[in-house]
Amino acid sequence: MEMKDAKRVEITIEAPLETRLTDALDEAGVTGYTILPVMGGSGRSGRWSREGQVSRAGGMVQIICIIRPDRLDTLLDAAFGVVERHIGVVSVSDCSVLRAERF
Amino acid sequence: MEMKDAKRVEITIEAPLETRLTDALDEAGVTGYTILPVMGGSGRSGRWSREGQVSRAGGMVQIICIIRPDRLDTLLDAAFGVVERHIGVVSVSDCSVLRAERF
Amino acid sequence: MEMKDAKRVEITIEAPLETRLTDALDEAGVTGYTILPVMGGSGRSGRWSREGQVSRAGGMVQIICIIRPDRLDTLLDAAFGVVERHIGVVSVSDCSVLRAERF
Amino acid sequence: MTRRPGSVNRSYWALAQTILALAAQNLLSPIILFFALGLLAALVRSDLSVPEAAAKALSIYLLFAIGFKGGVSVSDHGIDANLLLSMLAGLVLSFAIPFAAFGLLRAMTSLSVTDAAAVAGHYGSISIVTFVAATSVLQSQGIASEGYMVAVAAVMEAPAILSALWLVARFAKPVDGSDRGRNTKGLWREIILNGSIVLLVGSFVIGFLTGPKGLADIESFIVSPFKGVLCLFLLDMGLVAGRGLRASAHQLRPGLIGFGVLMPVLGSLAGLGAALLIGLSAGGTVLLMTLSASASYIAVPAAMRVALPEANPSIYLTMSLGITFPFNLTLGIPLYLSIAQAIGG
Amino acid sequence: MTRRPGSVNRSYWALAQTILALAAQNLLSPIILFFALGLLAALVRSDLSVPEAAAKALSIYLLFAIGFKGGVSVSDHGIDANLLLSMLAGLVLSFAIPFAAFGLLRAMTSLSVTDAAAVAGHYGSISIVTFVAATSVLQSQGIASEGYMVAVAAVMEAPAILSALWLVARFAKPVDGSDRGRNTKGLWREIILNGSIVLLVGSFVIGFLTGPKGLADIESFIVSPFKGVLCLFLLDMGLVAGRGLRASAHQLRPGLIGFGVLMPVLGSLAGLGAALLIGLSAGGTVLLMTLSASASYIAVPAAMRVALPEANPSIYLTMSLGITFPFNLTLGIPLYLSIAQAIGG
Amino acid sequence: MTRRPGSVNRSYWALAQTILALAAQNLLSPIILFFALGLLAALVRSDLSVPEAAAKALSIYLLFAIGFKGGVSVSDHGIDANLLLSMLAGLVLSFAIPFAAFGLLRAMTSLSVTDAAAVAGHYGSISIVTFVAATSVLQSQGIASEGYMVAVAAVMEAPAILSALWLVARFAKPVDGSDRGRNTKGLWREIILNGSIVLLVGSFVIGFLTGPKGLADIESFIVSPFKGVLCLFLLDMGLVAGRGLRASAHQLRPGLIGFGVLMPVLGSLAGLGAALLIGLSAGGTVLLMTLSASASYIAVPAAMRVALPEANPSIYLTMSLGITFPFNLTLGIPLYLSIAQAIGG
Ligand SMILES: Nc1ncnc2c1ncn2[C@@H]1O[C@H](COP(=O)(O)O)[C@@H](O)[C@H]1O
Ligand SMILES: Nc1ncnc2c1ncn2[C@@H]1O[C@H](COP(=O)(O)O)[C@@H](O)[C@H]1O
Ligand SMILES: Nc1ncnc2c1ncn2[C@@H]1O[C@H](COP(=O)(O)O)[C@@H](O)[C@H]1O
Ligand code: NA
Ligand code: NA
Ligand code: NA
Repeated sequence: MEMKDAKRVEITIEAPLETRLTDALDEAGVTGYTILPVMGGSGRSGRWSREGQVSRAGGMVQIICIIRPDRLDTLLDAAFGVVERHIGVVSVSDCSVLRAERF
Repeated sequence: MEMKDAKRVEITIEAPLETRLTDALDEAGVTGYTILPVMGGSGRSGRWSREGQVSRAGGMVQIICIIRPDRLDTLLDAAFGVVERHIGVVSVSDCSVLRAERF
Repeated sequence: MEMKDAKRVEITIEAPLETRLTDALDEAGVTGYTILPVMGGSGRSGRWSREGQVSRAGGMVQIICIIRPDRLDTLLDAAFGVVERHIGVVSVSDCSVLRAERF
Repeated sequence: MTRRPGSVNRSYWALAQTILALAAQNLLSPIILFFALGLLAALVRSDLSVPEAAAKALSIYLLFAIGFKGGVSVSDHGIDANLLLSMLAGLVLSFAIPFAAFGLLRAMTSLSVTDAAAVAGHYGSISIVTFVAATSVLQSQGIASEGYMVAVAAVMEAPAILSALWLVARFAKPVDGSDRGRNTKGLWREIILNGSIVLLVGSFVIGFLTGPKGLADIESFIVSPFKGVLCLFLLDMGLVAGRGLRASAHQLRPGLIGFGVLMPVLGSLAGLGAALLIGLSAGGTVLLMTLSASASYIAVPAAMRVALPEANPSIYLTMSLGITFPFNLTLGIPLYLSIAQAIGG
Repeated sequence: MTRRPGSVNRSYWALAQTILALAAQNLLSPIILFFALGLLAALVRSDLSVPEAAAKALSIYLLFAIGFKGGVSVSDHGIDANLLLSMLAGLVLSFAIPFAAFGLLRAMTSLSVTDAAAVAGHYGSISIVTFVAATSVLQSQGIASEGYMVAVAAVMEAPAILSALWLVARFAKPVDGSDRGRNTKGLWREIILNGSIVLLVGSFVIGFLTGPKGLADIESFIVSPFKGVLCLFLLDMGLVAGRGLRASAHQLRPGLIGFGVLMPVLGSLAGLGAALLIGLSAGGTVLLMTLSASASYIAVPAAMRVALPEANPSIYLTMSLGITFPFNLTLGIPLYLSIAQAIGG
Repeated sequence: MTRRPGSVNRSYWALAQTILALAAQNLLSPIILFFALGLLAALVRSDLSVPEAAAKALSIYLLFAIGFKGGVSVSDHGIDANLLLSMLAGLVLSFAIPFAAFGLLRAMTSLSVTDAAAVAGHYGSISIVTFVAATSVLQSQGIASEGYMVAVAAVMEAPAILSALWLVARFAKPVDGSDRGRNTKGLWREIILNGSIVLLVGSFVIGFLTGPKGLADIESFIVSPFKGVLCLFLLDMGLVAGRGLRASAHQLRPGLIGFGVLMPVLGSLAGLGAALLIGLSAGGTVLLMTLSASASYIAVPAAMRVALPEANPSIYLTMSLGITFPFNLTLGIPLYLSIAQAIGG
């Protein structure tokens, strides 16, 4: 099975910013990502859980983005513009992908 | 804490194929995996979101599989048979696991 | 973009133990984590799916924790105390994080 | 008695007026207005949305209620000699309509064989919400219909899928040699035991077994709040249709739009023919026309993703949900009702 | 008056006939039929499913409605002198039944001490849906019962867990020395403040405080649609039970199946004894029998996962949900009703 | 006629008595008791919870029902000359109240400019559930009100956000030079097309268009079960408020608590003034007072997270949901009703 190196970026971000982030990614030419629901968590702003929210004001989502290593910086710049002043976490790890021609 | 090297395979696949994929994994002797719901995403076939679906026709799930490195090829072969003609992403990364005797 | 090395710990654990695990993490001084819902899975105790549960007795959640490498052992010790006699999986991988001052 | 041309024109005119009056009345029903609200909200990109679990719960409610009431009505009026005939008609229509649709699509649009076959399959199958909307129009007009039409709806869900696959096997050029073995292992089991069909048929059977006494037990759950729930459901359908339209508007060539409006009318005429052959009541005729006119957006898309992954889902979903569903809901049903009444009268 | 053997036989015969007639009638109620539909759908591997959030919402509705109505009924009829006695009886039954169950399991099956204790704990606790089904049978037979039986149900949820843990501590050999400190920190708080108990008791208290006037306010939400909602809930229970049975069928040795049917009957007799001692009404007797006969599948499994993780969850869930729940629902409740009436008459 | 001081005292006393009697009656309504149950359950850390999807479905139901009924009532009574005036009043109140709130916060608490502005924005906007609770109190007292107050509620949702942003722009010192460009691109579109507003206004318009005939169609869905659904919704609100209080109790300095109780009363007086100017009915006056008194916990927090991320969400959510919401629900509404009646009488 032929595999190719890639980067896996995982961004945990407040739900009200989801569209802003995905729009920023699209603009930067990053059109592949997957959004996972988040049930709860904890951070410097304390613990929270999705079932304890009236609104989704405090809810979060996780956006996973597999990308060619040479495009990583573009992605991070775009993401950082949105995440900067907001709570949230951005982590990057190495991975390899099947069907590399798609990335 | 004793840890052992392993591979983490992350497969994002269309929901109607979930059972086919897990059956294929089972057949290949891969019996450990975790299935995460996916809220939405974007790829070559455009953006989609779970709340914009009547049916789950276009919905996706993410299957995470931690496996011994020497079993990786078996897994990828089994997965590729199902994913091949379908939309979806397969990525692999290195990890290490606690309680290695279970894998 | 300045990044810093970190560890990404992924713990898949039975839902009734979620609070015990997060309490143990808090006690160990690990206050940053994200909880993802799990839809189903398979392991030594068989296949299960969230929609096939009356109670959440058998449901699982996934806890993701990004942490400074030097704090990994503290985290694993705390987690292991809870996970030990229970079903569940703990895996660790390398990653790097933006805004490292937050970790 | 001979009719002069003028009188024919006048009667066409009267028919058109009836249709328009019916359509206007229909368009002002809460059901349609909530669909329109959803559509609009999605088109202006409001973040209004119905949670997936709630939408699924609503559709479980609809299938449960409509199946049960159908079963009770059959147990009440006795099994009609026409029951089997109607189910047979549904089977034939579901098998046959995709062929007409495929021909039309190849003529009117530039879709590939695979995409055309996939779209065609959707039009042979049915939309249960369109069916429900039609029963609700019949009800408000005081027109009775055969209770077993629900069972006919269930019968029509799946056969069209087979026709679509046959069309591909017959007309599509193999992309690469080894690719011919389609991923249809277990597909038939999945389609026939698909949740919607099982719930609809199961509720129908339970309604039949428990009869009016069973209905009395759960009437205030499945009868009185029904229309209100339907409003919420159509709000969600509007949202989904609108989002689909927004995302796929660029694929909507005039040919496709034309097909999405023409095909249901042709389908309804096929249904009309079958209904006349069997001798259904006016209400039953409208329902069979509506079933034939409607296009699937649940069972068939899921089956297509498995069996025909190379077909583009945004084409068939947009056609079925974005064009044909709103057309049937707003203009189609009043049209079919007027035709049935004109013929029946 | 002395009875000749023949007359005894004849009266047994009459009792059997009553039970069968009741069971037949029960089996044709929509509630049971929807359970059967769910079971069947799961067994043939249909993808029919009720979203988790919807199933949870249904159970919130049931607890809310049943608790509130119980409270209103107590406020209506006044606090019975028997209230406290019945709660005490419930407490004792919940503590005691696991011991009988444990003995029986060790005799009839080859389960380990830990697994046997875990299963036993389930049978001391209760299933609120079985309770609801029994009240609905009573209602359709026009038999009154004490409103506070809801409170007794709440009391019986938890004590059995303690018995199960005690059985393990007493009979299980320590696997390894350090392992003895069970993970029970905070467990009691969790069990007693578990969502189901809080909602049931809270709604009961609110129903009691607001009385018939409060009921009038929300009657058309919690009374009239109740049975219909129950049908949907049992459809889901059938699906879950069926999936459980399919996944764990290989573990169902005859001994386990026998236990799953015998134990509820024994439990019901214990409940009968207590009811006779206290002097409950016929309806209350049936409900206490049903509570004693039923097995938990919500509170106890969750507690066992925390406190007895080495016990195999698929055994206790399959026993409770796959065997005993359907047994009680279909044959058990009519049986307990017949017995209560035979004794009471 | 001159009044002696004693008589004034006596009439104050009578007013206080009325308020207390109303409050007591209000406190024993199922709605309030279920809120209290949720609050209590959260405070004792029960795991009782309403699934997110179910909570969202409940709020869709409320907006749908309240909007539709408002629209029907306007279509029934005709468009009042006061409609536009009331909407204008709502607009002005929503813009103005944050300034008063900001001043008060800076005087009473040590919140930063940004936090104070964010909190102030919440008090200019409204809580639809508080509004619903007030209509339900009016109803049980047999007091009529203007149907279009629903539209006024919709108008008051958003303007306060603008005031909050203006306050920050005016009074906050730039943290770092480049930081001034707020993330407000597309924010206005989002706020105005936010799901709650679209659904509320849309349902209002549909209710208006279909009138009493439309209402008759869906009455048994949106009228009779309404109060019961409201109980469940308030149970969930109680749970959420309680969890918020538990998590953020340490931030609740006396000044903040005082503000959370004082501000709604001041707001209600502003609403009273506006209502008297326009000449609203007693019921309409109570509703405008309640709207002015209530604080947002849906639309505004979401907007603040986008536009003022440096403001601490746990402060504004706790104030709005943990202090002001319960205050209005329990004591506020009876107080506003008594005042309106004392002035009106
Ligand atoms: N170290 C971490 N690992 C994983 N998730 C985190 C971490 N820190 C924060 N998060 C997530 O980000 C959210 C906001 O974090 P914070 O801004 O620190 O309050 C938390 O609720 C978590 O869901
Ligand atoms: N680069 C990527 N990173 C993460 N997820 C992706 C990526 N590309 C595609 N996906 C996921 O796979 C789905 C289908 O992708 P595609 O086949 O490219 O349309 C998308 O909707 C995403 O959920
Ligand atoms: N190798 C694996 N990779 C990913 N998830 C796993 C793996 N093994 C077990 N799991 C998850 O952990 C749960 C319990 O596993 P087990 O204790 O082996 O039954 C499963 O249901 C899966 O969700
Ligand atoms: Na059709
Ligand atoms: Na029991
Ligand atoms: Na306000």
